[in-house]
Formats: sequence, C-alpha cells, structure tokens
Amino acid sequence: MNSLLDVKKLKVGFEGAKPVNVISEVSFSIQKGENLALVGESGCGKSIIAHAILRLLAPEARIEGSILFKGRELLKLSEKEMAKLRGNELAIIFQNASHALNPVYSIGRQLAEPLRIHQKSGKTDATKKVLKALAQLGFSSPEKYLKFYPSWGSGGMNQRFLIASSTILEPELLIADEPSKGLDPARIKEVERELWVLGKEAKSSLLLISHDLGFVRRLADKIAVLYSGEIVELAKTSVFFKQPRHPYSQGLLGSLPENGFVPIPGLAPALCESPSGCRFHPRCPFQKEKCLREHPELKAREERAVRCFLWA
Amino acid sequence: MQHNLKKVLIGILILLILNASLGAGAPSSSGAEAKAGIGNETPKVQGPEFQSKGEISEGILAYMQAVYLGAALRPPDEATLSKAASAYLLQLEKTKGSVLKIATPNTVKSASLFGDYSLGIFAHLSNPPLMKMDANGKLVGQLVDCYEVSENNTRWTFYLKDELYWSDGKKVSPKDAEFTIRYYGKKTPSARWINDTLKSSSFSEAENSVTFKFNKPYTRINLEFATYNLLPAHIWEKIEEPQKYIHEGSYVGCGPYFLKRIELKAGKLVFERNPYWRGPMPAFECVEIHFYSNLDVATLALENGEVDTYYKYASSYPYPNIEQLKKTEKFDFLEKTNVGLIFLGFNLKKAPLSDRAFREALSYALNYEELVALETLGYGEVANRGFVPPSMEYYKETEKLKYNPAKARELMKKAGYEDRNENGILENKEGDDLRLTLLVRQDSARTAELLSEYLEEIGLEIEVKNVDQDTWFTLKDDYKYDLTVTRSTPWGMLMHASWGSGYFDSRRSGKGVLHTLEDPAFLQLCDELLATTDSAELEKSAHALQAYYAENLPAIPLYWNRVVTPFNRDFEGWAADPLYGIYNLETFVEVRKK
Amino acid sequence: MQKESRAYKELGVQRNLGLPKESYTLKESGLQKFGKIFKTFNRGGLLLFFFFFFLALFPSLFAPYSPSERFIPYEAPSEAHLLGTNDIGNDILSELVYGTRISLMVGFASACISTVIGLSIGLLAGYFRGWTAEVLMGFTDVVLLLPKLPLIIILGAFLRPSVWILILVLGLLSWESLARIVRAKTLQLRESGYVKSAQCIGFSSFHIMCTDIIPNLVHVILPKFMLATASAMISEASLSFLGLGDPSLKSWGIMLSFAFSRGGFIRDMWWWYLPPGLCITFCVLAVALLGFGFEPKTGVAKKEVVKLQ
Amino acid sequence: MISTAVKKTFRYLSSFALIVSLNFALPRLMPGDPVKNLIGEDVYVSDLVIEELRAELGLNRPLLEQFLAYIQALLRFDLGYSYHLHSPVAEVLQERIGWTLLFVGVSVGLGAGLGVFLGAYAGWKPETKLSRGLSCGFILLSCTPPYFLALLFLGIFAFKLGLFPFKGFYDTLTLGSIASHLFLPVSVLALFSASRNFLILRGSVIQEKEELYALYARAKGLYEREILFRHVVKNASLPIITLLALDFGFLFSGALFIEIVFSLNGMGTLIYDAIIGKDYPVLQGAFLLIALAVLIANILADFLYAVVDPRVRRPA
Repeated sequence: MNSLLDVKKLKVGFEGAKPVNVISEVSFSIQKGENLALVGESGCGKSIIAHAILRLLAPEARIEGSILFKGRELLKLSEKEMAKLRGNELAIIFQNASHALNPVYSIGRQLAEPLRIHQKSGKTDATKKVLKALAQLGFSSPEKYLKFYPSWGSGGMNQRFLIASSTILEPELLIADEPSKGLDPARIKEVERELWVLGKEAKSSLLLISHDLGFVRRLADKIAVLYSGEIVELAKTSVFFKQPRHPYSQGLLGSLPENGFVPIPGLAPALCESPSGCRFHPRCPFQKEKCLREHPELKAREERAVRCFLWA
Repeated sequence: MQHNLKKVLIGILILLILNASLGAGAPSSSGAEAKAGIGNETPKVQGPEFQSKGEISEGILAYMQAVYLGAALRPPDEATLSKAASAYLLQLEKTKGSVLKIATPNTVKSASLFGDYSLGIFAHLSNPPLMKMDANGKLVGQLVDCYEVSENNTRWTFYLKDELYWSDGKKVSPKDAEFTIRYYGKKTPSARWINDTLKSSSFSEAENSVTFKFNKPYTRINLEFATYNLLPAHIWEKIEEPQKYIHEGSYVGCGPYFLKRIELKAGKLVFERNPYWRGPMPAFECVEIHFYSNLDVATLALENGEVDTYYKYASSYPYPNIEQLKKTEKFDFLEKTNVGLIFLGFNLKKAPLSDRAFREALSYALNYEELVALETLGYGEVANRGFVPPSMEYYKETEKLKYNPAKARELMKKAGYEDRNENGILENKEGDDLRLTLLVRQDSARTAELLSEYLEEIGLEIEVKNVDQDTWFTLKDDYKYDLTVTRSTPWGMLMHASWGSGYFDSRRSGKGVLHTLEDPAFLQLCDELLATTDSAELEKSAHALQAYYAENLPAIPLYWNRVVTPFNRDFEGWAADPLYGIYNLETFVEVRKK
Repeated sequence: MQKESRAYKELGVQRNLGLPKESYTLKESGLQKFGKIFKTFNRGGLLLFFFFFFLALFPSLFAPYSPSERFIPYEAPSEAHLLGTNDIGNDILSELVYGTRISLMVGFASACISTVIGLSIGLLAGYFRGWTAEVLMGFTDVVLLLPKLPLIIILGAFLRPSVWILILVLGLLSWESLARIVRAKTLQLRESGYVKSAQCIGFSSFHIMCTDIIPNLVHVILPKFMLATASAMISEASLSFLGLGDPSLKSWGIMLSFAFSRGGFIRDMWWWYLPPGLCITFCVLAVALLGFGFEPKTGVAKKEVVKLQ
Repeated sequence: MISTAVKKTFRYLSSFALIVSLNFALPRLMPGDPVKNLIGEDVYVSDLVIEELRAELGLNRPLLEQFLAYIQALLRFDLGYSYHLHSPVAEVLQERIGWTLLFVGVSVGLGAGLGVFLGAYAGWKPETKLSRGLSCGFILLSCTPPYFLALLFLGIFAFKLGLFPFKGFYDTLTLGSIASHLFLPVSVLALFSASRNFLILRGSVIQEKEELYALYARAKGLYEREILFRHVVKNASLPIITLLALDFGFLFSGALFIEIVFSLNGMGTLIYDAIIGKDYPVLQGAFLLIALAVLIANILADFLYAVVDPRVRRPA
C-alpha cells in the first residue's frame, strides 16, 4: 500500500542546556488524496510535527524514526535535495500570514518565486500562472494585486495570498498550520471552500493542523488527536464524531459550543515536563490507579486506535 | 639618434640667426663689446664641455661679420667653432627629458603669482628678484651687476646685467625693472610703502640702468629688492588686478628656467629650461616642485627616490627624520647655521619680567645642553646672550648662556624673590606667589613641557597655555602672557633695523612681532642702524645692538639650530644662502648628476 | 530598524493565554526583558573592560616609572624600558598606563553625554507627536548639518582648554544620529500592543517610557554607545593631529599625535605609535563585545520549544 | 500624508535657514583676524594699509550690514570672493567638490557594498570562525583614527612595496594615473565606511533571519544563500540607508585626514586651510555646500526608504 506520507515512530527532542524531548513515537500515514487532521490543544506539539516533516526545525533538533514521502526517506535527504521538494511536492501554509509574507517584496514577485525556482519559468509565463492562481482564489481583478504589498492588505487577504503562494505548484501534500486561526466565521468558510476546491482539482492531500473541531469535521477524512506529544486517538471523521472513545477526545467534543461548552479541567502540561503513566491522567475523569503507573499503548481495533486502558 | 641630431642642428641654426638679428638690432653696447673681444685673440671657446650659448653665438657672430661684412677681423677657425657647436648640441641632446625633482611641504594653494605666498617664493627661479644674499649673508646683485646709493640714501641706481632675455625671446630692459617696482607698489598691500615713498623713477636703455628717487632716506632698499620678482612689462601691463589673476599656463621669465605649468591637482610646479638663457646652461631640462601636505610623506618620497631633494622655506629638514635618511647611505647633507631661531620671549611690560635682574636669574635656570640635545638632536649649539646667530653679517661674539640652577636661585634671592612662606613657590616683592603663564603654539608644546620643568625646579609656578595660531596672535598683541616660546624667520631677523630688532621694537606691529621693548636706548640704536648704509657704521651699531641684547636679555635664545638640507648623493653643485636656502639661481645652474 | 516583535516571542505569547497577538501580557513587560538581557554577558568583553578600568584606577601598580620622568630619548625597547622612550625621553609604557584614566574618561564621559541627550530627545520626539516632535527634530537636523570642526575650535578658543571642555565638546557634537534612530524606534514601539495597553491601564507616559520603551531600546542604544565611545576617542586623537588638541592632557590620543608629529612613524618606532592606537582599539573592542553580548543568542533549547509548540 | 510632507519640508527649510545664518556667524566667532592672516607672518604693514584692506574686503562694515549683504548675495547665488585663493568661491568649490565627490562617492559606494555583503554573511552565520574574525577585524577598523590607518597604508603599500604613488589626484590626466593615485585613499575611506555598515548590518541580519518570512522562504524551497540574498538582505539593509545619510557629514571630515596624508587638495583641505587662514567666504560657501549635501542626502534617504519599505507609504 503506497501511502503518500508514512510517519513511523517519530521522536523529536532538542539539545541545549537541558535536553528535552517533545514528540515521542508518533506514527500515522496519509493515502493519496486523503485528508488527515491533527487536532489538540495549544502546546501539544502539532506544529513541531509539521515542521519536522518539512525538516524546518532548528539545527539543535534531534529527530528519530522515519518519514517516508512517496517511498523516499525524508530524514536522510540532504538540505539541497529537501529544498527541491519543499514548495514543489510538499508545501506548508504558515499560520500568521502577515508575517510569513516578505514585507518589502510585492505579492506578484513572491507568488512567482516558487515557479521561478522550481520550474525556472520565464517572467511573463510565471505572471500568467500567478494571475490564474489569484483568480482561482476569488480575487476579482488580480492584475491590481501584482504590485500590491502585504502591509497594505488585511490579515484575510494575506491569508489568501499565502495559500496561493503555497499551492501554485499544486503540491501533492499540503500542510496547513492553523489556517482558521484568528479569522471571523465568514472568512473561515472561504478558507474551507478554497482548501476543499484545491483538494478536488489538484488532487492534493491535506495535513490539517487545527484546534477548531468544527472546521476539521468538514474537511478531514481522518482525525488524529494529539495530547502532550503523543497520539491518543486516531479514527475516521464520521466514526470519531459519532462516538469519541478516548476521555480527552470526549472532553474536546464536550467543549464545543453546540455540545454545552464544557471546558476540560486543568491546563495542558508543558512539553518538557510530561506527567508519568498516562499523560492525561491528571485531567482524566476516569482516572484509575493503573493510569498513574503504566503508560498505555495505542491499540488499533474497529477502524480506530485509542491509547487508554479503558479501550482494552 | 642621427635623425634627432639633424633636427636639432637646424633648430639651433635658426635660433642663432634669430639671436644674431636681435643682437645686431640692439644698440651699440653689445656690438662694442664684441668688437673689443674679437680683435686680438680667438673668442673664448674653451673650458668645460658646457658652452654657454652666449659664447658660441658671439663666436659665430664674429665669423659671420668677418666672412660676409668683410670686417677686418681674424675669423675664428672653423674647427674650434664646429667642435663647440657640436659639443653644445650633444649636451642639449643628452639632457633631454632630464628632470630635477624637489619635495616641499610649502603647498601652493592657488595659481596666482601675486596672491599665493609659496608660489611667490618658487617663482624666484623663473622671475628672479634684482638682488640676492650670498652664502655668508651679504646682499649682492643677482640680475644686477652693481648699484649706487647717493644724496644721503634717497637715490638708488641699479645697473642690470646685459645678456638677460625673457623666455619669449625679448631682451630684458630696465623699463621692466622700473615697471615691476611701481607695479608691486601699487598692487600688493605688503609693498604699499613703495607707493607712498617713491618720488620718481627713471631708466636708461643706454646704461641698462634704473634709478629710484625716494622722498626720505632708505638704507634697506637692497634688502627689499631681494624679494620682488622681476616681471616682463609687456605682459603684466595688461593685467589690471594681479591679485585676482589666475593663470595655470606658462609665465614669461628671464631666469635659467621659466614656469611652464602649475598643476594643483597633481600637486606640482613644472619649470622648463629658458631657451634664451645666455648664462651657463643648467644640467636639467625640467625642474619639478612637488608639494606634500604631510612631512612624513615627503620624507618617505625622498627615501625611496621619488624626489631628489627636499626644500622648506626658512626651516630645516625635520631632525628626527635625518637619522633615517642617513641609514639609506644615498644622501649627503648641506648644513648651514640658521639665521632664524627659537627663543623665549618676555612680556617686558608686566612685572616680574620687566625686572632685568629677574630675567638674568631666569637665564641660569634653563638647561641649554638638554634643549639642544632634545630639540635639535645635536644639529644645533648653545646660544650666546647676544641673541644674533653667527650666520648673520657683522656677528659679534658675546658670552655663552650657562645652566646653573643654584646660581639662578641665588640671583632670584638677591633680586628680592624668595620663598618666604616655604610653600615651594617664590613670592614677588609684594609677597604673593609667582604664577607665570607660558603661552605656546601647538608646534612648541614639547619645548613648553621642558621649560616649565626647569622653571618649576627653581621655584616658579608655570601654567602652560596651549593655543592655536590666531589665539596666540591676539593674546600676544594684548600682552596677556608672561613668557612665550616663539620662532623668528631669516626674513624676520633682517626686518626693520635687522639683527632681530624687528621683533622687539615697540613701534612696530605684525603677526610674528612681540613689540615689547620701549627702552629709548634700544630705539635710538635702531634708528641709527636705519639711517646708514655705510658698512663700517653698520658694523659699529650692529655690535652695539648685540651688546645691548647680551646686557638686557629682552629674550633668551633657546638654541641656534642648523638648517639641514638633504640631497641625493649622485648630485653635486648645491649652493645655499641664508635667506632662501638651496632655492637660488646658483644651485639650479650648477647642480649636475655625477 | 530592529523588528518590533520576534517570531518566537509573539508565537509564545499567543500560545500561552490564547489571547490575540495585540494583548498586553505582564510576563513579557519591558523591565523583565531588560533584566534577562543583562545576564547574557560576553565574557571576553567583560574581562577586557575591567582590565582597563583597573588600570585606570591604580596606574602606579603597573607603570615602572612616573610619566614625567625623563631618560635617553628615542630608545628602542629594552628591559629597563619595555616599550622604549619617546622624543623627550619619557618611558612610553608608563605614559601609556597613566594615559588610560584620561582616555577612558574622555571616551566614556562624552559617550554618556551624547547618549543621554540623544536618548532623551529621540524618546520625547518619538513619543509625543505633534509640535514638540517637530521642534526637537528640527533642532537635531540643525546640529546634524552643523560642521563639527569650527565648532570645536570656537568652543576650545572661548573656554579655558581643559579635559572637561573637550568632553563637553565631543559629547555635544555626536548625539544627533542616536536621536534620529531612537525616535524612529520609539515611533515603532509606541504602536506595539503592550504600550497601548499600558496607556489604557492608565500608566503615566513617563512610567511607560521608562519601563517599556527604554528597555526595548537597549538593542539600539548599546551599539550606538559603543560607536560614540569609539568616535570620541578617535576625534580626540584626530584633533591633536590637526594641532587643536590640548597636549597637557597626556591621553592616548595625544601620545599618538606626538608619535606622528615627532618622527615616530618615519623612524619606524612602531613601539611608540602602535601601543596607543591598539589601546584605543581594545578599549572600544571591550565595549563592542559587551554590546554583542546583548544580542539574542541563537539555538537556545528553551527558545525553540516556545517557538514551535 | 500631505501634512507630514509639508511638515517635513518646513522643518528642513527652517533648519537650512538657521544653518545659513550660523554659517555666517561661526567663522566670525573664531578668534583671529582674516586681514592679518592675509598679510602673512614676517611682513610689516602700517595700520593705514590694514584699514584699507579691511575696507576692501568689506569687513569694516557693521555685522548686521555684512549679514544682509551676505544674504542678498546668496539669493543671487553669488558666494563671494575667496581672500586667499583669489578667485570666486563658486569656482573654487566647483573644482574641488568634483574631485572630492569622485573620491568620497566611490569610497562610500564600495564601503556600502563591502559592508552589506560581508555584514550579511557575518549575520547569517555568526558562529563560524570567518564571521567572528570579520567582526573583530571591522571593529578594530572602526576604532582606528583615520590618519593612523592612512599613514600605515601609505607606509606599507606606497613606500615599502612601492606599488602606488604618494600624492595628488593624478600625475598626468589619464584614467590609469587617476586610478593608481586614488587607489589607496579610496581603499582607506571605503574600509572605514564598510566597518560602520558591517556592524549595523550584522546586527540587523541576526534579527531579520529570525523572522517568519525567512522560514517561509525556506519552506518555499529556497536554499541557504538564496534565502539570505533574495529575502533577508533587503530587509536588513534598511538601516544602512539612514546610516549613509547621517554619515555624509562624517565622511567629509573623515576625508580631511586622508586628504592631508595623501596630499589631495579636495574639500577637506580647502576647509582646513580656510579655517586656519580665516577665509570667511570660503568657509561660508563650503559649509553651505556640505549642509546642502547632508540635507539632500537625508531627503534622499527618506525618499529611498519609502520606496524600499512599502510599510512606510500608503498603497499607490
């Protein structure tokens, strides 16, 4: 089964005065054309996984395990080979669009850059493609925006520019890091539609990173819930929303406005001091004496995998 | 080589014919002289391989007259004539393109002969003044054979030399000399005294002489005329405002060289050999004066041979750099005792410096040997009380200055300056401590350090005040100081009644002048000197003046330094005079590559 | 212009409290930031700085002779005189050691004066927009356009020449570039979230300036302070080269200018003109290394974690 | 937007007017009398002649009258007559400013280029030995007095190695001669302005490379150097624009020492001689020119800054 992306036992740690490991043994895979969502509270390491896949972490990061993209082991590639992949077959949309775009260069130039680097295309032909991408993203008269600068537009416009820039080469795998962050509901709808259209037309699969469950429900085929650096539940979207098994997933769904807005007690642990045994035990209503000592495994059963002793 | 020789031969013949026609045109004088010379023996065509053009042209002239005009002359035989002519041509050929390069820190700032101070001095080579000072300080004629003074020093007559030609071929006439002096008088502020005192002036082509009549007696005219450059009347008449006349091209001159180009951007003056110069032929076709605004850079240029020698008006080659030059063994040094000197001036109008005894005691406090050793690195000697250095005319030997701190304290005590309150500082007669201000300019900061150390040793508190040039002039003129270290230039020493009197006479004013001495005896001596040109009388008054200095010590000369001029070893024939050092006509005519 | 907020700080802020980026967070206020920066010193710079400071306080410990004692002039280095003697025979090493105090004083005092003036004018002009800013910046432009050399001569000529006059002159003439940069930076900081929030909470503008804006200006002020010290020392040396300095000062600058005017360069006495030049350079290097100490250290583990949670 | 432009021009105009009057006052505040300077040190001249000269130069009139005459002349673009150089000041300045701008301009250009390039590299990889060496080297450079470096360069390259001539803008007016004559002075001044740019740019690159757009550039597939030069450098070099404008005044005075050591008669030596000789018209003209140059440099910097950094200007 040639999955598009296959992450096995990914471990990420950071050197420094006090070495700390952040992601412990995360594994998941994405098939061609399938959308996976990584969901979790702030500080559970979602972004680190995304950056680890694209090898954008700082030099001090220690990454173990394997990440296979179309069969190629990304961790073994040199920076130069990695650079050929990034933006071309593998792209990411950063969360804060206004800062991700270079303030001193025009939108036209920034959008055309991936074309010029990867496909060495000429100026006129690159501009034509840029105009097509902008039109696709719903800009009425795209020529106006060629000479436009990020500081002149609103956060929402910049978001769409960023999406256009990352998907202009129609990458096979697109990682979207909190695309709905800080936007009003109308805008979230637009972003959702744009990502959906991209999925259909470019047949590119999507790794969606978000903490907004409603947004994820409409877009993702499969959902992985992340807590304190490890996956606690992995299931199909429909199955997951109908019947979440892991206490943390239930808590998450419970905190949705339509489900009564019940918050999960306590705060997510900082990544460098994760509690012993099951990491969720301090906040778990079904906490048992065993949970304090042993660390549950992720057991797969009935199209779902849960890391909890209740799920025997 | 052959081709050049032929071309030059034709050129020289045309020149000679031109000369000959001019020579014939001129009134009888040169003709008569030629006749007398030819009559009995062959023309003087001998001596070193250099023939001055004058001798050759006379020889050819006589030959032409004998052959074509049938004059009853014995024509010089062809052999000697052709040998002389070919020797002359060879000489011309050999020195083509040879350049004598001189480095100087006196930078020319604007291409105006009248306006720029340094350019005025360097132009002496192309437009020499009438008079000059010879090696031992005596005023002699340069473009003038001799001069007469009569009617109690109001009428001066100068007899110009005959074979002087402007570089544009015209003959130098006394009209030029008269025009020059009147022109300077009218146009330059510093020569305004001429305009006010010149009653009448006349010239006579026959005797090739010019006469000036003044409305009051002047005894220093021969000295004054050693600074005004002789100008061609037929060119400068047309120039209304000489001060504002900027001209970088060539200037017409009657010296051995004429000023060809002033290139301020390249930082050099270019002089070229004056084709019509009849005196002994200079060895170099061009003389280049290169300006360096930094002394060290000039010495570096000298050391690695970019320039042949170094010249700075009125001062020596920097002593610390001499040792470095000696190491290269490529240089010889010309040493002459400097007419100017560095001296400790006193504010004679303010106590305690007005008290002679105090000055006497102070003279014993200074360590003269150490000053000579540190300031001149041995190129100098301890001065005499008579202030005037031996390099000046009518120098009188006076008592040497001595360093004896014990005697200094003793004399101070005798003069009434004691340390009554034992605070280490002497008090004056009224009982308050002696705090003296020593006013100095930047370049004598080190000397001030030494002096204040010596004076503090004998109990005087010295406050050194370092100021820039202009502040020094203003404070000096307002007498806001007790002691000051300053320098006198050769020209300054000759000013007024000469022998340095210009610096002290309270009736005079000027930038470098202290004007502190009002003693009637001194003023009377000065007037005596100014009233006579008779050498015996001059000597008597000069000696009296030097005795006065030794007796009253209006200022203490710190040392007599020697003007050291380095020059490249493969040159010879340098001549120096106290006023302008090596920059005189004799040098440029005599100097040769070995 | 240093960017107003760095990626890690703003990511971190957002993550912890889930509030939008514009919110005010006590944890990241200016004052604590200042404390955090001061800890990260650069050891080399500190060592060098204290060496010179110590040298200035107790010169007699290091100097073999008194600076005014005189021996044989123009001597090459020997055991008696480690750095040889100068043109009037003073021992160069002792002169160098005794020169430390004055040079440091001239350098740092004038740098402090110019920094204080530049900072206050820049801060006021940046914080209070409107007429005060125009007048202050107009005044800065005038000082910027003023030719420095004649001003130095005039001040030197009118006031009695002493080291304090020189410090005042050098200090008064080099603050305008800092003022312009501080103003530009304050304009930026004024717009940032935590300053606006501080204003909403009702802190006095003076309090806001001291606790929030000044600590964030540290990155601008310190390199400028270093440049000001360097240029003060250099100007003092260059002034004496032009013959405008005060030779009785006996500072490194004066030593350097005497070395060049009294034949040190020509006689290849590198032991006369190199040491004062190097002392000026190392003294300023010390301040520079201190300045670099404040730069954000890359690759610190904790920072990475905050960045990418 | 319009109001800030008006306010800015008003501010520049008022400071320029103040500068013009200060240019008049400054030279006259300096001790010393220009007329005495004109006559020279050794010459004795009666007071009558001095008064005559003073009248000729117009210095005997009351100060206010002189000031009004100066302003009227200025309006007619007549900068007056130099006492020492005996030609109209405008001509003197025109001739000298040409060479100085050539010499200072080339050095500033080189310095900026060198400073930006090396500063960018040192900021991009601060830990490597090379960038540490560069940083210390450039700090050393920025702390050495200009004439010290100029004399060292001259001593080594012109004297010991004999590679370059010692003085003057040229020997013969050919390009080769000018180049060889100006090589050393330009390299000294270029190193100076490079050292100032290097330090500022190094700090700026260290901050800019932390920005998110740099990470995004990497995520777009740009490789090491490309990220630095296609994205970070333009952002980091913004402070250089204002620094160059601020430094314009310094470069003129910095060039003075280099002009003295290499005997180039450019603006620096002109001003220095005028100060020593109290040549008022030249001082007034030269300071006016420098003030104008610095003013234009600052206006240009503000304009260039707006062009380069769109955040400062509103959408076209």
